[in-house]
Amino acid sequence: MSGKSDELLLIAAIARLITDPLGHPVRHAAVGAASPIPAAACWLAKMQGADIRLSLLHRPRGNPFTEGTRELFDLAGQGRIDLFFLGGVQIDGEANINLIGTGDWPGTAVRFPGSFGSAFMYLTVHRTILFREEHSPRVLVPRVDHISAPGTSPPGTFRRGHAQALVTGRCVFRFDPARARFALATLHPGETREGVRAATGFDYDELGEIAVTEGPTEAQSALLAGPVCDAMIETYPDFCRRVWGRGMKETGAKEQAA
Amino acid sequence: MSGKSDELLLIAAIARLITDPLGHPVRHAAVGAASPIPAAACWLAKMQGADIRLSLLHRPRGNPFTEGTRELFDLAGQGRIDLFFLGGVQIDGEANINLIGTGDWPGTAVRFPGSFGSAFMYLTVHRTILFREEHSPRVLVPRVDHISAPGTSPPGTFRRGHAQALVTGRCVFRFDPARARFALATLHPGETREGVRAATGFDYDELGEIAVTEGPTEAQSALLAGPVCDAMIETYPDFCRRVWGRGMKETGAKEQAA
Amino acid sequence: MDVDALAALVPDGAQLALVPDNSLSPGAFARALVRRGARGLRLVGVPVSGYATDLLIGAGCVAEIETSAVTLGEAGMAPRFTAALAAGKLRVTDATCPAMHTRLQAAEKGVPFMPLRGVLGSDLVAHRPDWKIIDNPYQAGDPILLLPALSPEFAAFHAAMADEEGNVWVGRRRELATLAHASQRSLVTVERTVRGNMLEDERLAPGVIAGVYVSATAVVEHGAWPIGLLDEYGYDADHVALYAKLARSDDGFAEYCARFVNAQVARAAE
Amino acid sequence: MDVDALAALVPDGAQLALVPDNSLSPGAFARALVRRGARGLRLVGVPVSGYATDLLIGAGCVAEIETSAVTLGEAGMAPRFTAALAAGKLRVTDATCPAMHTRLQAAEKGVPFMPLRGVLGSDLVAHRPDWKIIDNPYQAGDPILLLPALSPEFAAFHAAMADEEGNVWVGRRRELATLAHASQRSLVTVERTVRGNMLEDERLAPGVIAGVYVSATAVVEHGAWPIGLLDEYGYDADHVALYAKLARSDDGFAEYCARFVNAQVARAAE
Repeated sequence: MSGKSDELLLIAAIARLITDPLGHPVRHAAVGAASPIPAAACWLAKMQGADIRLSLLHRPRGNPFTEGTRELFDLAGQGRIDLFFLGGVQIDGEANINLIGTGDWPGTAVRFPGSFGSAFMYLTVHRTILFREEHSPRVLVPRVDHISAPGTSPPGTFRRGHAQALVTGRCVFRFDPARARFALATLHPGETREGVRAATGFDYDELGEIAVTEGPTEAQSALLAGPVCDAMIETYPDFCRRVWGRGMKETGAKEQAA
Repeated sequence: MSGKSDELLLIAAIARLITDPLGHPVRHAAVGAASPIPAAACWLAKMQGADIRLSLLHRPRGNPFTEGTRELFDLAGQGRIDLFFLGGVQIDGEANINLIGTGDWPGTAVRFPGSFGSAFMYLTVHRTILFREEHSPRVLVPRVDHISAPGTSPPGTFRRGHAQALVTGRCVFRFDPARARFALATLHPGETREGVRAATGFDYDELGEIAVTEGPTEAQSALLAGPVCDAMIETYPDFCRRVWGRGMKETGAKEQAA
Repeated sequence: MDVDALAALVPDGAQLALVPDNSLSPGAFARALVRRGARGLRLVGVPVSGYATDLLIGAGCVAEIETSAVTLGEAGMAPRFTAALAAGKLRVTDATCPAMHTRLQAAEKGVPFMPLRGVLGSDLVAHRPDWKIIDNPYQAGDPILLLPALSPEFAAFHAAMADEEGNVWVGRRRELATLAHASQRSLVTVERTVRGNMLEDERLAPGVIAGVYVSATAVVEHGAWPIGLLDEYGYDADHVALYAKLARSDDGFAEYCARFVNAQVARAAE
Repeated sequence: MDVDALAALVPDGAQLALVPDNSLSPGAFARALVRRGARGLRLVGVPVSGYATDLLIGAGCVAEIETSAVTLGEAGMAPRFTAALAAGKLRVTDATCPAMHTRLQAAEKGVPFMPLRGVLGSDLVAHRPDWKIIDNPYQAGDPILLLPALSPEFAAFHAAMADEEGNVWVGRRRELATLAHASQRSLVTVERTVRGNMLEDERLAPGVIAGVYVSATAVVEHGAWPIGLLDEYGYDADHVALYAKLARSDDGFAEYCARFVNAQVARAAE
């Protein structure tokens, strides 16, 4: 799936997970770099009235921290970050994530940037939403080649939270940490149970009827195109232009380059 | 002893210890609150040309730190503080110091303010000069009632430095950490070996001839009354007025009080 | 919210961290706690404390204190602290300054303990069952002190400014950021409020403690007094000397409270 | 001192800590290191690194790196890092961001180790013999990670200002203070110099790193470029995208160096 309607669907699906009243309440959500869809989902939840503090790690100016990412990690260590987003080069059926690479350590087949703060945040934050648009057997694997951050931890290991869900370009999976297992929650429009099963390298549950992932309501669409886009345009100019046709690319103050 | 000539003598004596080429070189000296004599000695050494960075902990404005005393302690932890000054309600012959009080813990007979950072600084700073004007058997005791900070440490215990000397109103003692014992170094003008022995509660060595503590030279006196006083007047207005007859008492910007 | 409302947020028996007299100590807030008649407070000096602590002890607000010292600086000993201890009315747990900082830093990072060099050989260790000595796991035969994290129930200090987002500006006093990060609730008096969001201003941001760490603020002009506030007003040494003199006796302390703490007078003064 | 003289202070084989592309990374300094032909550098990403690191790796300056990631952000993967690793020309020691911060904080405090929550169960632990798991001395049955202190031989970053006392102003980027505190030598390029002592100015002081931690400075206008500098100039996304495109091949990387790194061109650009 690709295109702007898909992105809006993903934003709406994630916003719904954020405001899900069954989980740990989200008072403070942090969003890493290069994550415009999760950021938009957080803004949407906030613009809908949820009392959420948003910390966008890589705002070029006016970011909320005075000690850089150390402050984010300290906040998480204190238990003050309720929600974080993680992706993965590979994600397996036990919600382990791999940001290192494939092949032998440290990624001799394909090397990716590295683990960032995942090994810490996944255990110290109250809720994590896993997000990876590519939904294919090479991403969603039976077992990750390397565990950057574990999906579950043995009893006695300090851990505040787990994956709440995994959102992909095809569906939403819920995660049950007690069973270390995903269950299909909703299928994005046009997707089938069989198609998702075929595209997923790990086993998971399908319990009863599977609903279709709902896109944004009319009110949500208006919020997204208006105040959400306004809030995001400085940090994610390319995204805002592509999805809402708004904004100019920030070029930086230095003109002599290239 | 009391009076301004005595204070100038003590300043000169401490400045001489600071610039003593035999010890760990002093590049960075820190001086705590309410210590105008050690501060003046550091300024004097600096004004005489020693390459010393001075950190005055309690300058009301423009102090050197942005993380308060934590930064001082971290500097010491890093090994970046070469010289510090400590006093003591009691000081014993093994250079243990007591800032807690006398009688049972935590000072049921006479209670003093507390240990401050002494327990840390005495072990992490390269050199400590002990300074206590009162030289009497009640201060210089055979064994302190409580050890705020130990004069020596057993082998294997992390420790960078020890007391270099103990300066009192009557004399200068040098300290030998290997033997955990003081030796009389110089007698202030007018003091005798016997008088000091009688006023000292702990045993110590007297090795050979004991010189008289030298007061400031003419050049030092000029530096003290001029640039040293200029540098100190904001932090220690009372002291500067008393010793050099300079400066007005800082009263604070709030007038409505009292 | 005024300073008395802010002080009302601290229940009897609460643990309250206070700062030294050179680090934006909240004088007006301490007087408001005395006015409200707080009882049983468990104070924490970070790493030491002074005027505010001695005043609270003198007014009978304090059951116990953990600190590296209580001092009035140039004005000398803290007389009500000393008197309460001698009278057996105050439980004191002694520490050393960097240990207090370290305990807060452990809480700031969300770890159960942190190590600290030095201190071994001090009698402090023997009186602190919560301090542990272990063998350095990185070097056998190297004993090192561990200190448990401390997350005070409340912290209070005085800042120069608050903005519309609940951020406060403490300038170079960045150690207060660690205190706010470590504490469960931070109550901050401020000299004034400003418009907007100070974290959006790159010149102000370095001295800001973000609103996420601030539970409540109250505007009190000269709220640090008799303590100083950066370059805005100086430490009022005359007043602290007067306090030190009066507080030597019960009667003198009562006179001090009547003149400087009781509601009417304090209103006029603050 | 100019930036090339500053780069000359880093000997071949030195350990050099670099910062992320959103944290005053020293672009001009990295290009000067390439010009001087540095070899065998042991880089440390605090906690990750980007353009400067990829450039140094591409130019053959780097033997090994410890980092939590190497990334060009929106411009994608770091192509020379990936290529060098695939070619077996670079030794990589993987970490996780808060572990890098923690190792520096341990060095800042002068302790041999610090604990960190989380991380247990990550394969990182198995590949880090210098990371130890112990049983929490404060709670049996609670395993916790210990990390050894790291005191980099050199750190480099770009600040907005230096003053006559050798202090530098990094604004809200206070994490650089920890880096400077922890490092043995800090080399700082600055946009400009100012008169006086910034630590005497209560408005500037909170964003200052004191000269005691700064070994040397050099003035380079636009010294962060293509990285941004607070509110003074933005991150040059177009240029980093151009770098990412050219650096996909050896020839393209050589072209990039010829256009943007070699002495003459660099002079004009900087």
